[in-house]
Amino acid sequence: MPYVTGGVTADWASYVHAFADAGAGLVEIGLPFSEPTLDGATIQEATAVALSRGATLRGVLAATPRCGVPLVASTYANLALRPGFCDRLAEAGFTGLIVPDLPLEESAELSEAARSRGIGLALLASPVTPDDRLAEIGRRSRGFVYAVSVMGTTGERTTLAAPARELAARLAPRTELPVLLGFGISTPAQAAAAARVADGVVVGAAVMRRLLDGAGPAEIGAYVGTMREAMSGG
Amino acid sequence: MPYVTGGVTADWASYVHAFADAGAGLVEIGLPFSEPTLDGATIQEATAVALSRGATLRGVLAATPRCGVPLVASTYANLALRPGFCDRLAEAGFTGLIVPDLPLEESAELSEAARSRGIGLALLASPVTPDDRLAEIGRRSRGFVYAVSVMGTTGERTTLAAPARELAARLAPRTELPVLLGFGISTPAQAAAAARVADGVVVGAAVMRRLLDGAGPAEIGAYVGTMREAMSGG
Amino acid sequence: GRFGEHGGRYVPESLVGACREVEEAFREAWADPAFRGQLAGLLATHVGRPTPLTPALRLSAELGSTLLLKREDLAHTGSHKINNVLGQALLAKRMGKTRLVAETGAGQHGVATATAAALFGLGATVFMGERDIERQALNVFRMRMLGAEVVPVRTGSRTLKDATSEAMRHWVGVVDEAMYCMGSVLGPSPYPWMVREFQRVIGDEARRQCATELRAAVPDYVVACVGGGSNAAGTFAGFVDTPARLIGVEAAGGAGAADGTSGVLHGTRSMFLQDENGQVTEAHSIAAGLDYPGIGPEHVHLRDLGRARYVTVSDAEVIEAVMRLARTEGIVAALESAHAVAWVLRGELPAGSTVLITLSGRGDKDISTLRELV
Amino acid sequence: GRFGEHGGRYVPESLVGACREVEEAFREAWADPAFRGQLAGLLATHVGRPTPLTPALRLSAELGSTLLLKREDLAHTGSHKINNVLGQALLAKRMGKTRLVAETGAGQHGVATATAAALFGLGATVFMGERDIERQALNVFRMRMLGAEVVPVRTGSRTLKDATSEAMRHWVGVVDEAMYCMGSVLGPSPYPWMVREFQRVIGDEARRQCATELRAAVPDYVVACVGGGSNAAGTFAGFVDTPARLIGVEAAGGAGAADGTSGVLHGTRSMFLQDENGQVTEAHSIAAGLDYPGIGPEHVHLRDLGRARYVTVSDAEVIEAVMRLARTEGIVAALESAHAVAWVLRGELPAGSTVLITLSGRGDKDISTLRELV
Repeated sequence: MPYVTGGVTADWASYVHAFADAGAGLVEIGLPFSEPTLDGATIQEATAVALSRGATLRGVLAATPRCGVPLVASTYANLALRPGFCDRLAEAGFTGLIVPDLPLEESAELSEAARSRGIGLALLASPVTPDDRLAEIGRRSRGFVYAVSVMGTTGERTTLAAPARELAARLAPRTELPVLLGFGISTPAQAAAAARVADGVVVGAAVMRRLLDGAGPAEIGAYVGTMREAMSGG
Repeated sequence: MPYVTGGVTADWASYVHAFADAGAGLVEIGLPFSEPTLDGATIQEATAVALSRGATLRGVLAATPRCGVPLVASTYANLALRPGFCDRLAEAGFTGLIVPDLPLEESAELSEAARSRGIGLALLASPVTPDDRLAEIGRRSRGFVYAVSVMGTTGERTTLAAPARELAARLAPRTELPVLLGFGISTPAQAAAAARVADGVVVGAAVMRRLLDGAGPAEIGAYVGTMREAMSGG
Repeated sequence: GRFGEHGGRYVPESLVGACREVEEAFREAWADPAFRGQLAGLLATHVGRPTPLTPALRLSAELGSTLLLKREDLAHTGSHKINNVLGQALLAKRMGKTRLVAETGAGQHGVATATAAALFGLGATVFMGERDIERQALNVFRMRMLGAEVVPVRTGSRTLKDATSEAMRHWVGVVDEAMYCMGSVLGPSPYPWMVREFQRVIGDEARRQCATELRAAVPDYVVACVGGGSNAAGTFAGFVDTPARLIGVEAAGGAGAADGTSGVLHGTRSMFLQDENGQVTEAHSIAAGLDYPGIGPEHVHLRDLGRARYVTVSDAEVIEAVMRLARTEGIVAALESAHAVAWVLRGELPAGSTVLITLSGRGDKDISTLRELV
Repeated sequence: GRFGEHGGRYVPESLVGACREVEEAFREAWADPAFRGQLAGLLATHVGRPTPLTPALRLSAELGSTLLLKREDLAHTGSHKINNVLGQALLAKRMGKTRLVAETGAGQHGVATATAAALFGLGATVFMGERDIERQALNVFRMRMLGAEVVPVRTGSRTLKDATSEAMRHWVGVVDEAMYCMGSVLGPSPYPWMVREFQRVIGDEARRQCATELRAAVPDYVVACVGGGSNAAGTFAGFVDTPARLIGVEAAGGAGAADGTSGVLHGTRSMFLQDENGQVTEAHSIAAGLDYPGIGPEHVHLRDLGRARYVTVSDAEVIEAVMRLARTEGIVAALESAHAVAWVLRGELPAGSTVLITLSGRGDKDISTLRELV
């Protein structure tokens, strides 16, 4: 699942199409929030760029393309809990939602509101989540479970850490949903390693780093394609 | 009694001669001390000039001229209470001494030491000194009584204040010594007024102001002469 | 962990366990007389508690009221912040943690954290916005003197809210050895109520002191400034069960209660300054300590219940209040604390009122700011 | 008014009456339980007394001794100066005076004087050397905030000793309405012993606190820094009748006891730094409050009697002491106070010694100095 921050460039929607063309099974679109508490430097920067370009929730949703691939929105609780949020998300064609600062205990209301609009609120699991809680997350999550591979923020890392493999291994038997591994995955080798333990990977910072450095949709589509290939080959 | 700060110029001794020539009955020579706590701006400045020229107690005493007029030294307790001070003063030909920060209670020892070297320690009286204390000062003073005409520091003032006249009037019946009025006397009119109530005046800041402004011995001698004349005429 | 519909624990899954661990440890410690005794001992011997209740005689005479000042400005390190920080540091020690992680704005909480860390031999990592670092270079040096590591934060507005975000990010990576040391009644549960409990020593002492000082035992008004609102929360805790009217005074430019809307930030649901799109906006106050775009969730609850009232005063009123208190009582209050004084000086109180004002800190840190402005 | 052959009242005749008036008023007031009660009340409600006695646990462990810190740094305005100033201001009020006249060096005594004047509704005129005014602009502003008039002194070295001279000159002209408010155990009688009496609250409190803290009730060593020596005089007063060894620590560059010779300055006979011609020389210390070329006459007497010992430490030792105390105990002491700590850190004390150290003030004022040096 490649990620793009909504509104980061004028042609950000083209990246969504490029992801779809490169064979992404899901596309994650970040709805920028001024306080990206859980993001690392790259996505913080992308968020700041988008906001300084005047990105708003309304504007990003209006510009969200339909590309044939399921769209997953990711944002923070402050935006996700605003009245009417799920209505607007559904109108824009999203079917999934990730809210990283909304843990299990705080998620019930939003999960229900989302479900009633046909949107699945995916919950996150972390390496320090105990088994019983993992099971509860596995049960209450919708669409997939987002497995946070490291204790830290989003951002590129050189190898796939052992905790990621362990978490994926603990999660698999405790949920019927696909498990997506995220945080820190940027190389084909990591993607391949991840694909051996999980059902998919989230590639966020690695995409955004390239995008911020000037890579266009085609170039990034090619990168996503390489990652996909590494996973299939794995 | 005109005043000069010892060491204030290379030719400071010439001023002593000029005073004598102008008919001064006594000459006061200031022995510079780094903390002239009771002096106003003019004599502070003169003191600073003298010290910066390297004036020392030893040096000033060595350069003190004999001019036929009795010499009165004035300085602060820190110098006057140093061992051997009165010996050196006597050697230099002084017969009088004023120490403005040495009040009645602290004066006995120095007064005795001075007396044994033929030097009279003159005590000071102030407008706020009560009558009985004035009498004690009048008894214990030697040479003369120095009546401080104002509550304040040395320095020029425009008129002779009422407290000065009152103090002189209270002092006269309480001492057998001459009363010299000091602090703030600078004009012939003031001198004349002072002469009506006291036996003499001290002219310090007014002399030193002129000296610091560049007046030579002759010019200052003339000024002292004018003051003397005003007193005699009064 | 809820105050009505506010509060809660809006943290990433990675921090849920850590917050729970803090909560359990705090519940257990707070019920343990040994822990409370140890903390009370430290507050007495190290901080100088109880802080006095000073009758502001000349100002009272001018206003025709009875003003009592709770003197947190006399606490070690210069404000009430130390009460809470010592509590959290002692808890960290009890939990076997070896480091404290904290955010700081003007540096007061950072200095307090560094102080507590030094006292207990703990490490301290303090996150501080780059702009605040420039403005408060002396506090940065002070923290380093005390052995703390000060980490500049270069994101966002490079001030307190960004430092808080960065500190929370950092905590995720070091939860095993580090305890987050929150500076106000903000953040995920248990912080808002744990911090209030650590600060209630202000209110509890003041309650006892008022009982001997006032005929009615309880003042008519209890007034405290509110940024996040920890000194107010601590003060109010001592009087919430009395008839005293509780007044929280916010900065006109940083008034979470007056101008904020419901939202979620830094782990808690509360009132925050935000634009119509839900983006958090910057607070602006002459008092750096009130320069946070939100307010503690319990304050929102007290307001919703009608138990406390929240008002605002302008920077100009605050400067006037600092100067007037200095001239009449010989006390240079922190600009933050002067907000409480400023509201009382408005003269809206009925004649003869008895008023407790918490002076949360001293104004030494603000002298150069005032010098430029007055 | 004598301490052996030191002390006395070396003032112009114009001030003899004023000094006597102060002495008589003080004797009478000090014997009046109402006055003492009023002062004690103010010290409790306004200053935050008693100040705590803090066991310096980590530093004690490092040194193998028991160090107890008397925390004058927690007193209102940040140092012990306020104890004395409140006493003198209350006395001035009782005498019907309407103004205070004071000298100040770094500004601590000036701020304390301005504070007390504000509290009592008295005017305050504070003389300060022009060089000190430049170096301590914030304290100048603070005094003015508190309503005091600050008069620049442009004579001599334009520092404390010149400010003192100028303040005494000024007093001569305003003795009727003004009381001289002396900042240390210096000046003409009754100041050295009156100031000591106003400061003995430090020693008296510490004595009681040591009695509950130490098995032997009294520490082996009582250590305090000495400039003029008021905090030391106040501390020693509580222990002079015990077996405790009294140690006054001077700045190597401003050591009246170590390097001075007998002389008379600012109304008192004591030990002063002076050259071979009897001209007073300037003191040099990193701690502005120790930058006076003399020492209180009672200290000379205590030394002559063998009851107290006076030692010196270097600026470098002082900086090291400030940093070490900050890192081990979370206390940033004033550079003045750190002299006392520095001497203890030399490690010359027998293992297991019990040591009372008076921390005369807090180091906030010194942070920018330290920042430049460290």
